[in-house]
Amino acid sequence: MKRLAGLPTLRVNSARAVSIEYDGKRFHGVEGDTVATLLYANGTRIFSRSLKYHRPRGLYSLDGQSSNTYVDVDDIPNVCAENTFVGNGMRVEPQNVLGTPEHDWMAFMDKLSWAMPAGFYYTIFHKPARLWPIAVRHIRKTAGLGSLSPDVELRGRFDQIYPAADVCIIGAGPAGMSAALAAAAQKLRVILLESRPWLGGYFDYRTRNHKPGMPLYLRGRQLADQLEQAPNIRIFKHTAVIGCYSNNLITAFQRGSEADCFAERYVQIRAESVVVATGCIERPLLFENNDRPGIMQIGCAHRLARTWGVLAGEQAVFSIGHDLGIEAAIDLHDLGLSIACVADVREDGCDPALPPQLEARNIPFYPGWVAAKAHGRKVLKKVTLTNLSGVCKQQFDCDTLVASAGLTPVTGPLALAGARLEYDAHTGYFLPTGIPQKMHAAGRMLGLEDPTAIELSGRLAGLRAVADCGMAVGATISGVEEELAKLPGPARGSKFVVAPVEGKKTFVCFDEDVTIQNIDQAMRLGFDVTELIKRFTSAGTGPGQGGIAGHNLPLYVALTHRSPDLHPRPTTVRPPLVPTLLATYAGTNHPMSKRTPVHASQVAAGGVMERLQPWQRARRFCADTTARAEIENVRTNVGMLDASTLGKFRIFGPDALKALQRVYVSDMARVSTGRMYYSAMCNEDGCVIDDGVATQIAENDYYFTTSTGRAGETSEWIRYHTRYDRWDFHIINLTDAYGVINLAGPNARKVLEKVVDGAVSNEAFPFLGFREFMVHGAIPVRAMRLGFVGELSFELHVPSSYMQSLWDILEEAGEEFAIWNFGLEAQNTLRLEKGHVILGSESEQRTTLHDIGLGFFWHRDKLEAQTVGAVALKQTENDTSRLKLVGFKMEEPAARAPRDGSPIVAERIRGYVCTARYSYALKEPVGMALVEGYLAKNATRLTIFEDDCKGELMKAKVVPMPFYDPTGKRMRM
Amino acid sequence: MALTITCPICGKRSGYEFRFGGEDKGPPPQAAGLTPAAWCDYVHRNNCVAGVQKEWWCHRQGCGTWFSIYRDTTKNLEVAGPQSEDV
Amino acid sequence: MATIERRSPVAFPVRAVRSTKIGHWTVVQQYTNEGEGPWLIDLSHHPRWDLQDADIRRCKPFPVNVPVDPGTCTLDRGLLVNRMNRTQCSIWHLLGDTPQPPADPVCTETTDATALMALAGGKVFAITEKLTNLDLTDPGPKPPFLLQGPFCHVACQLVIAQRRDLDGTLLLACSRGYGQDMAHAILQAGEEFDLRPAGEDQWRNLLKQIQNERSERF
Amino acid sequence: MLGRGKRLWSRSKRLKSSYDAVIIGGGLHGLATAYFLATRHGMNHVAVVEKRYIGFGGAGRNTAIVRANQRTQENLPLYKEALELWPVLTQELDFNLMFYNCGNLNLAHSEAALKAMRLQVASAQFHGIDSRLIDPKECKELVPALDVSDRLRYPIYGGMYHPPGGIVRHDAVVWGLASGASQKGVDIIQGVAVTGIGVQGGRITSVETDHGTITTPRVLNAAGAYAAAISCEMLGMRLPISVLTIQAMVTQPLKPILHHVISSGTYHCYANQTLKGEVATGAHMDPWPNYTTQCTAHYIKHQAEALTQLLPCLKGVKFMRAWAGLADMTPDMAPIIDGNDPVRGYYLDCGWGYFGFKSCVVTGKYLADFMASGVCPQILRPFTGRRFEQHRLMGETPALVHYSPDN
Repeated sequence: MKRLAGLPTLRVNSARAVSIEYDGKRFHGVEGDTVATLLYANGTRIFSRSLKYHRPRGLYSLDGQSSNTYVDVDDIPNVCAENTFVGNGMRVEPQNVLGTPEHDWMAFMDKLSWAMPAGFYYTIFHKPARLWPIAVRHIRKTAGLGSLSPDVELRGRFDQIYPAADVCIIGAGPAGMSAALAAAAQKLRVILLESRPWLGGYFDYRTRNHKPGMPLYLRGRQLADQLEQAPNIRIFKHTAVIGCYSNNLITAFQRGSEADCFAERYVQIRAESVVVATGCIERPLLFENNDRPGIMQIGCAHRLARTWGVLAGEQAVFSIGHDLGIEAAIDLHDLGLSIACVADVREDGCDPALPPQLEARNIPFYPGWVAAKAHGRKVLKKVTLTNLSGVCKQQFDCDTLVASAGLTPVTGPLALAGARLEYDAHTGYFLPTGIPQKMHAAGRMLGLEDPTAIELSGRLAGLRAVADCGMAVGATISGVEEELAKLPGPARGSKFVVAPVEGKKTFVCFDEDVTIQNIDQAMRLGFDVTELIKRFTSAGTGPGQGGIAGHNLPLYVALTHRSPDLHPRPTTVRPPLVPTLLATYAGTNHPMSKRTPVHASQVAAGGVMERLQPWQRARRFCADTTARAEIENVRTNVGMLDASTLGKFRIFGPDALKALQRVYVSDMARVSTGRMYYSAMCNEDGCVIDDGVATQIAENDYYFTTSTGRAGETSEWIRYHTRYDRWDFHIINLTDAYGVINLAGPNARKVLEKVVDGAVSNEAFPFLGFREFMVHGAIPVRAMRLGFVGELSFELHVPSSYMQSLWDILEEAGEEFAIWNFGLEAQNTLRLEKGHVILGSESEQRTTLHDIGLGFFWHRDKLEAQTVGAVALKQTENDTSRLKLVGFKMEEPAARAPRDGSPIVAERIRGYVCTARYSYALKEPVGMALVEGYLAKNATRLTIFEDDCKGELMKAKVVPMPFYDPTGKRMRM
Repeated sequence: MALTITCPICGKRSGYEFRFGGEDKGPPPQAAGLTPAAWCDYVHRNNCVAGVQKEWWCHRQGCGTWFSIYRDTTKNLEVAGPQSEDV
Repeated sequence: MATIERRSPVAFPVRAVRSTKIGHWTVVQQYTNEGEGPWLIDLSHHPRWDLQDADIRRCKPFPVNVPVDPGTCTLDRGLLVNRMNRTQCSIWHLLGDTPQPPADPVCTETTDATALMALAGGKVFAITEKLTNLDLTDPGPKPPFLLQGPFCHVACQLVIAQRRDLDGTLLLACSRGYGQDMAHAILQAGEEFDLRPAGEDQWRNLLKQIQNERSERF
Repeated sequence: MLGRGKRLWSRSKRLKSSYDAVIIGGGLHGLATAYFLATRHGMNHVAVVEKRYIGFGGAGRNTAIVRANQRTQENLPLYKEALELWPVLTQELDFNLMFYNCGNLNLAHSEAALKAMRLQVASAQFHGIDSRLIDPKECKELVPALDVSDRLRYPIYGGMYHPPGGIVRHDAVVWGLASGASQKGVDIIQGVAVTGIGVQGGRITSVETDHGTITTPRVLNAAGAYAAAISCEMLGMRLPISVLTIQAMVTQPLKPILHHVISSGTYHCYANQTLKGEVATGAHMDPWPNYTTQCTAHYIKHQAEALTQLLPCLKGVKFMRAWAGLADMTPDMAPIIDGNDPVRGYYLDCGWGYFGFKSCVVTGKYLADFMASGVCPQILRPFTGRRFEQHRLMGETPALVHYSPDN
């Protein structure tokens, strides 16, 4: 097809050719083509088949308001051909067809539409019951548009940006551009978002005069130039607004050009004030077969010619309801399109200057006429026009029907932000009311049509946004308001018209193949709320969302009701306003995890790492998943564990002790210098949430530890539970400041004494002692003698930057004993043998301190401390029906250990196994379980129901804990 | 919806920087003689106000301060209150 | 024999040209191909403290003043003091020497609690806007000022030390454990602006600039 | 044929002056209870009073997932029966509820999560419910789009596969139950708001509405997210509930790619493909109470981050629509079902959080028993609201509770 050349409005570069592969054939176009314009220029009329009836569908709006032109591009389905620029080498395929869009074997579905009334799927396939599981498989296959391969990878880089702004303007048409210039003049930070790749909006393609000698497109470019020169305006072109939230949070995404280093990027802006100048889209005309390829909206036909240099067809009929239609007819005629006639649904009210221009070109003009039926099996052949009463009819041959009922404002951003939409009889628009504070609407969306008034309304909104930012522009605002009042206000819109139709295929929603007959059916069944009709018929729930159905559905429903108290109510607008790739939302999605100071050496030592909340930790270092060698090394020799993730805190100040008394169940007044003190924290339900050790560093100055999971929340927790007290204390989270090495095993002392400057004998540094040492005279170490794994062990807290050196020094010192790493799995078994609990493992949400047998830590006498959880601990202390923690061994020592999490049953579930492992030290399995109180007595049999056990229960018996070294002499040696 | 919360230290920020700390129910009742029902009432039960309520928030991703604000739960917007406190 | 070394949580994937020893730290003075900026500089070896007191303005562990309002900072003799809230400051020593740690118990040494990095040069704030929704270019507060909030999802202290449009110097402190991933995320975000790791030499120059700028202003 | 059919439910907004029972809330639980009162107990002098329109709340906003792999034995039998009821009810109502029995796959991303699943799986098996642990390879076989490599931030350690679960068309359940109840004489009154509840001598006497007073000896508060506020305002009964906003979204329709419901606690994400081909996915909640049903920019982004980690091919798919509903959360993630305590004739069915859909018909069935007889059926007894003061949290969530009941 020949391209129109030399038009000043063109946005393509005819000098540079591009090509794509479509359906296996190569097609050529020019730089600046979208997939849709390139294919259209090459003669493609049927782009796809519809979802339900497989009706042929073609180019309709050029703005992606329906799935009509959805194609598969480079294995990515559901790509809208209308707003996807051609890249060289693109491979485009049609989708949702069995065959080709031209010859689709599923086309017979269109003949079956009588069998598919609204909601038909609720009434069939369920009788007999066995039919449904078979039917469902076929339904799934026929549903859906494009298909996606499970291993397809989307190419390109996806990024995000959070630019800061004072004023954010949505839409760079004449109103938006004027608003931006007004705000920028006050030195504010302005952001302008425009969905098209260029500025200008609906000025951009029109040659009608703005002022004598100044066509609209030139005026648009003039404004654009001013904007590009303003230093404090950031312009985001090709950027679709997708969300608009309270407190002026705007989200959008920008498509990258070849010069950008992103394919698409997510844009999120929090602005002080927002101007919405999104203009209008056209509302579809309702008539029989209004979806036939060859039928398109005014802007589609006009922009196709003016922006891309493609004439829509050879012979066109216009059935329009707005002056833009007449203007387009005149312009397209002059560009070479033969026009059979122009029908205008309005009987009067068009610009009187326009009909004479039609007459001058011998184009018949039919005011008060409208398209009633489109003919042609696949593509348009002719059109029946009728007057509004349906009495007179006339047919016209054509290959193009420009059909448009009028305009409807793009109110999505305002509605998402909380504005209500009210029907306005004058404009025929759903106009926003109750617009949130610091948000303004401007331009054509208010019904303005005079170009000067549109620009001025933009300027006014821009100034109001300036005022929102606290600048005194009141006088200027009044001046502009007066000026605007003198210009023409909102124009009268065309009536809502449904052409007199005898047939059944008048589509309210293209994506879901919903006809006005379906709406009638739904209403007869009792669905009388537009929102419910939408759900029942699925009108407006397809890829274009409310774009096609949004205006006509509520008006049709109101019209059918003919009830005077019923206002047309549009359905709820939902984000995203434009379908948005998950890749774009996800952006770079940086993985952020925490590493301990010896992370690299743990990995180098063969550590199998796993995520533990934000941290990465080593689970084990040997291939054997039970970590036997690591366990035995600790029991018989000496091992080192990286325990740096433990929470570590300093708390000091006059009221520090009071704060500790509030959150710890024990009497923290007993915490002294040189010794470690173990205690636990409960929540208000008396359930254990944390345990750790504390020591006193100086007067009113304490150092304490928490479990890894609680490190991030402990400061908050203490402050929360003292929030009404106004106590004077200070907390510092030192979790990351110190690395922790647990040096454990009978040879631990022999290793440590080689490197520290102080005495580490049992007498000088006894169990539960706290000492500060220097290693090699340089590394300060806080050492604690604790016994979590049940052997002689030292927990060494060392400034994180020294941690790797200390680790290396200990490894070197331990070389003679073959010192070795151990990981979390080994630690888990070691502590299990000692009957030491890990919270979250031996406890659940509802487990109290009493339940895990640690009730004795609770000091009930410190009433004045108002310890968190004390009330609940008192109320539950004698409750024998609760789950209790017990130790168990298998009745047959040769049996294997039950798997963690297995329930304990006796008629019903009575508890579950928390942790169970084979104990290499005891040569039999041991475990801990939470069981109902009556099972907690020593020697009671526990029957364990493992998953997939096929009725074979495992038998265990309750035994006292600890299993290993019950007197604790090994950790005290 | 995009909640903002005004931290007394850091100013207006995205709501996601904060932790919600519950309806403001005042200091806990004295433990002595507290019935299970009265205890439960303080700890678990809420007014679930559809309207303005006073509540605690912590600027956990920022300065760490606990403070109270008033918020309209039907609009999810912070509103001006008689006074707010911080600790 | 194992040597005694202090290590930063941040390691850059480039070769060092020149390094010096400061205490037990090995500080890279210069990396290969540092470019013209923007730069990412690891300052984790610079000593830092936390200062907390109910009456914080009376505290003088160093001969510098505590800034009055939360969110404000003072930079005096290489010590940057950041007022965090009513009772707390962070203190960052930005010169190349090792000062005597204060004996005052209201101070806690926190050098190893955080990773500290400087992001400096052209288009710095074009990089940061890819990683945080905090408004670092708010024309209201005058540098240096402190913002506490999420940066790449992680709670950070951000000090805007100097700023001219999108250019400037930003200091960023996050939990030490996040240091490596944070550096990686920043370098990745800065790729399109030719962000490169730089050494302590570059930092010295920048600090001089910042201090000069401030003395001009006062 | 439906296309020419009669109204599914009565049009009337006119209230009678008295009813045997008034149900507040035209959601799933209210409609189901009304249906069973009428069909199983012959109590058809019942009004369902709905402020907006039926299915406005959680009933129309959930992502339609059904399953019976709860954690505790108090919940398991209830959800098991619920699953079995879908096909039965489809026949009984003569309305296709479109139960798509695709099975649910819940992913574990740590040893701890696997252990938690073991308890769930074994408990389910003990109750005769099909559920089993599978390894990453088997996960991949079920869901070829799944990334089971260690590139994942939280690699997949295994999964809990629960074949009897799936999805049900949620709107169909609303309309089917409304139609079924209406046919039996239940009045479904839309657009009428309850403004008060009358109590005399410790007994329910009436319900006040903005369209007049109804005398009744029985009231069921099944107002979903508004149940707690109604209870507090109209009867002074505070409940251990926090009302949070929960969001969901769908992608554009695709040919079948996900053949199971998949979910991941670690990624706060679940996804399934509807019969229309959309991938429906849900998120985490905004962790503060509010009654708005607005979406947030924060969570749609979060959801995309999570989904594209688990199912990388979905990067090339577009989100088309997001929406939000309200979840009435209790501290132990289990509902509150109560009656005659402390007010005779006052029944409460709330606190379902995000489990209200799965359970609606079975709860309605037993609640109807309860309301007709005045005696609480054994199966509902554990759900008493008194359990919180008795320190008997249900244990439906293994996680430790936070300091504020709202987290």
